[in-house]
Amino acid sequence: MAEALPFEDVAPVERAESEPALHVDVDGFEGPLDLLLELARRQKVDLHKISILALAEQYITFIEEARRMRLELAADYLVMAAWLAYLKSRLLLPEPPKGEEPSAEDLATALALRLRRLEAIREAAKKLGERDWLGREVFARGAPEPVMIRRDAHYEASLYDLLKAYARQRQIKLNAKVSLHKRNVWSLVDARDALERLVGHLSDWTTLDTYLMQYMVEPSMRPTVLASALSATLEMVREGKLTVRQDEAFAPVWVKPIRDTAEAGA
Amino acid sequence: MDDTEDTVDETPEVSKDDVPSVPDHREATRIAEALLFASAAPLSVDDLAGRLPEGADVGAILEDLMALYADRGVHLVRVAGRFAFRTASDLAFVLARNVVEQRKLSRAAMETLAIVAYHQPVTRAEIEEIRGVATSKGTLDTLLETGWIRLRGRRKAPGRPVTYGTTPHFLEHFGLDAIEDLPGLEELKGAGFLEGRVPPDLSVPVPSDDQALREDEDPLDHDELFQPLSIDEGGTGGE
Amino acid sequence: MDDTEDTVDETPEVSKDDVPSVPDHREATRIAEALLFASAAPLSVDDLAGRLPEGADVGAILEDLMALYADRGVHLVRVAGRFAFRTASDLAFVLARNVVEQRKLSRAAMETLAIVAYHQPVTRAEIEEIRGVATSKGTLDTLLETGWIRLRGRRKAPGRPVTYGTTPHFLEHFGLDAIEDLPGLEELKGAGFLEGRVPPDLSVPVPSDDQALREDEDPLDHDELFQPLSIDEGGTGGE
Repeated sequence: MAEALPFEDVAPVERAESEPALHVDVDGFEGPLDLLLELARRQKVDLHKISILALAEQYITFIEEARRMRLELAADYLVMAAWLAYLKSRLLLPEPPKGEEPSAEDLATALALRLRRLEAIREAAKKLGERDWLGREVFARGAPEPVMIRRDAHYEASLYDLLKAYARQRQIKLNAKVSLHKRNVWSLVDARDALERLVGHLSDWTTLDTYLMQYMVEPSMRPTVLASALSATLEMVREGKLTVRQDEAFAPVWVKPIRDTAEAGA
Repeated sequence: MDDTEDTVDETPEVSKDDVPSVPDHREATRIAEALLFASAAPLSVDDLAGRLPEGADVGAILEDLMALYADRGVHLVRVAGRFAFRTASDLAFVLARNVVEQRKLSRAAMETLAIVAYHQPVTRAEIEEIRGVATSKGTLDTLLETGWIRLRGRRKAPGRPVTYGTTPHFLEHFGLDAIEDLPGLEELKGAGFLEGRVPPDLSVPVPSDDQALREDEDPLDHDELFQPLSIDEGGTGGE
Repeated sequence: MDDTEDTVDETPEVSKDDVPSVPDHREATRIAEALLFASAAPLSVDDLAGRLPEGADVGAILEDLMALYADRGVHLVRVAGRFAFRTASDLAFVLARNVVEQRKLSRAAMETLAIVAYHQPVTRAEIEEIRGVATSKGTLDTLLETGWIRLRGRRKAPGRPVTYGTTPHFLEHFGLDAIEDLPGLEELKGAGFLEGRVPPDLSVPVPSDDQALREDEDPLDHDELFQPLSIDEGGTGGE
């Protein structure tokens, strides 16, 4: 599209006063058809009675003027100019006998129709634009009250989820216990050594507990000492080195070494 | 229910039975009024029927409400085949003052919108043919963005160009009940300006914003439906 | 609006004075109606006075409009000293729709629920001790919302912390006949929920969801029973 014209500032008054004076400025037009429509309006006649010949001449003059002023013109303006020049020559020359091509009159009529159609849709656009627009002349409720969605939350959870969650908690505790407490352990090896030392001195029944007292000074050692000692004792019984006796549940455990094979069977 | 009531006046013996339904009509009218007032968007008869008490005569209720509000500051109007409360248009002079800034459509956009409205379904090439100038992509994008026009489908023609049409939102915005209510439509039709685009055998020389595609339209491709703004028809290029 | 006029006509001595202003009053009422309808926020008397024709009696106009809409689906109401149209409160139901939403409990909520179930009656501090992490108020609120846990009472201990327990609804949801049916640690291990050895001192207290308070529980204060969600135990602070 063309730039603003250099003489635009020079003669603004003239332009306003004498409308027909052709103002060469393509900027204001929406393409060649729009320009043609504007030129046709300047003929101040009904579009039905428009002289296409005169219009073509005016258009060509306009374009020539614009080119003389070295305005950059979009190609479609030039294409239209060339086509109008062709139409003009056809209209001026005597019409050849009916051929394949449409006659010059038909072409002119088609152009006039196109102009009228553009004019008509312009008129429609204007009417549309003049209607009451929502938000411009006419208004909807400014504070619409939305449909309140009452959300009844329905929670989903299965017993499996519940148990898993609980187990997860407890498992953490479980693992934590193992790592936190360093347990004092009287190992089976310790127990075996201690028992063998004991058996070496023994000749008759004696309570295991009495002997083990020395290893249970620390109260926390009591369960592990008793457990390991009992295991070691049973191990030695199995090996035939010891015999064990307990009179009733929770009563003291008595041990006695076996010196010969005859007693071992008893 | 109220149908019955109206006819009822002529047949008194039935009307006794219907007496209890009178407050129902009143109540249904109140509910319809509340629903229409509460909604910014127009409501269809079906919308209303679904929310009103069983058997309510939606048509009669709407007529009552329209009459009730006829000379008030707020009117019940039909737009896009639906119903909505709108401020009376003669009060625009007071209300327009609080319009912050109405986006103005350029002349090109307004013309393009008119062409889409009156000639729909219409392709970009057809719009350009009527205006005699290339249509910039921005113009169509602007119109798509307003929500007033939409991509309808693709013309069954070489190049399968996209066809454009208007939306219910367009009707709502311009206060039209149906596309046939476009101003000056008869004149355009009478002058034959709406013909001659589509092949004569298919031509229906009236605009149609019907959701259904015409015989000469194909549906859009799947992804076009979800990204309408990003579509490039590979068209004629900008101005 | 016509109602208003009628009332005016009944008082002739005033009506004479008002005769020239009657059409103005009508028009001003229409304008006020439209302004109130179109406004996004409630309007004050001053707001309206600034937009209505000079000399309009805003107070009278508002009274007229209020009376006009009094038994309609929409009311003109005063909110915070301003005026706005609102759906009649008795029709609130037409604007409401119930939606059932499926939600999943967060892991934290699920764990908290499990601890409440197994260790009830349990205080928030105890839950936190077992979980080894602070419990957010939101988690307990969510659980209260599910209807699966409830506030039982207050522990007879310094600070009188609230005790939580499960509800019959909890049993119902999880398909338990009684709270004692919750599997113990050995059973959990058997079912593969727990791995490794379960030390004997890691036991589960026998949960009780008995309605009756335990000896170490006090009843809740009267108002807590009705606003369980708003209770703040003044607890350990959220996560």
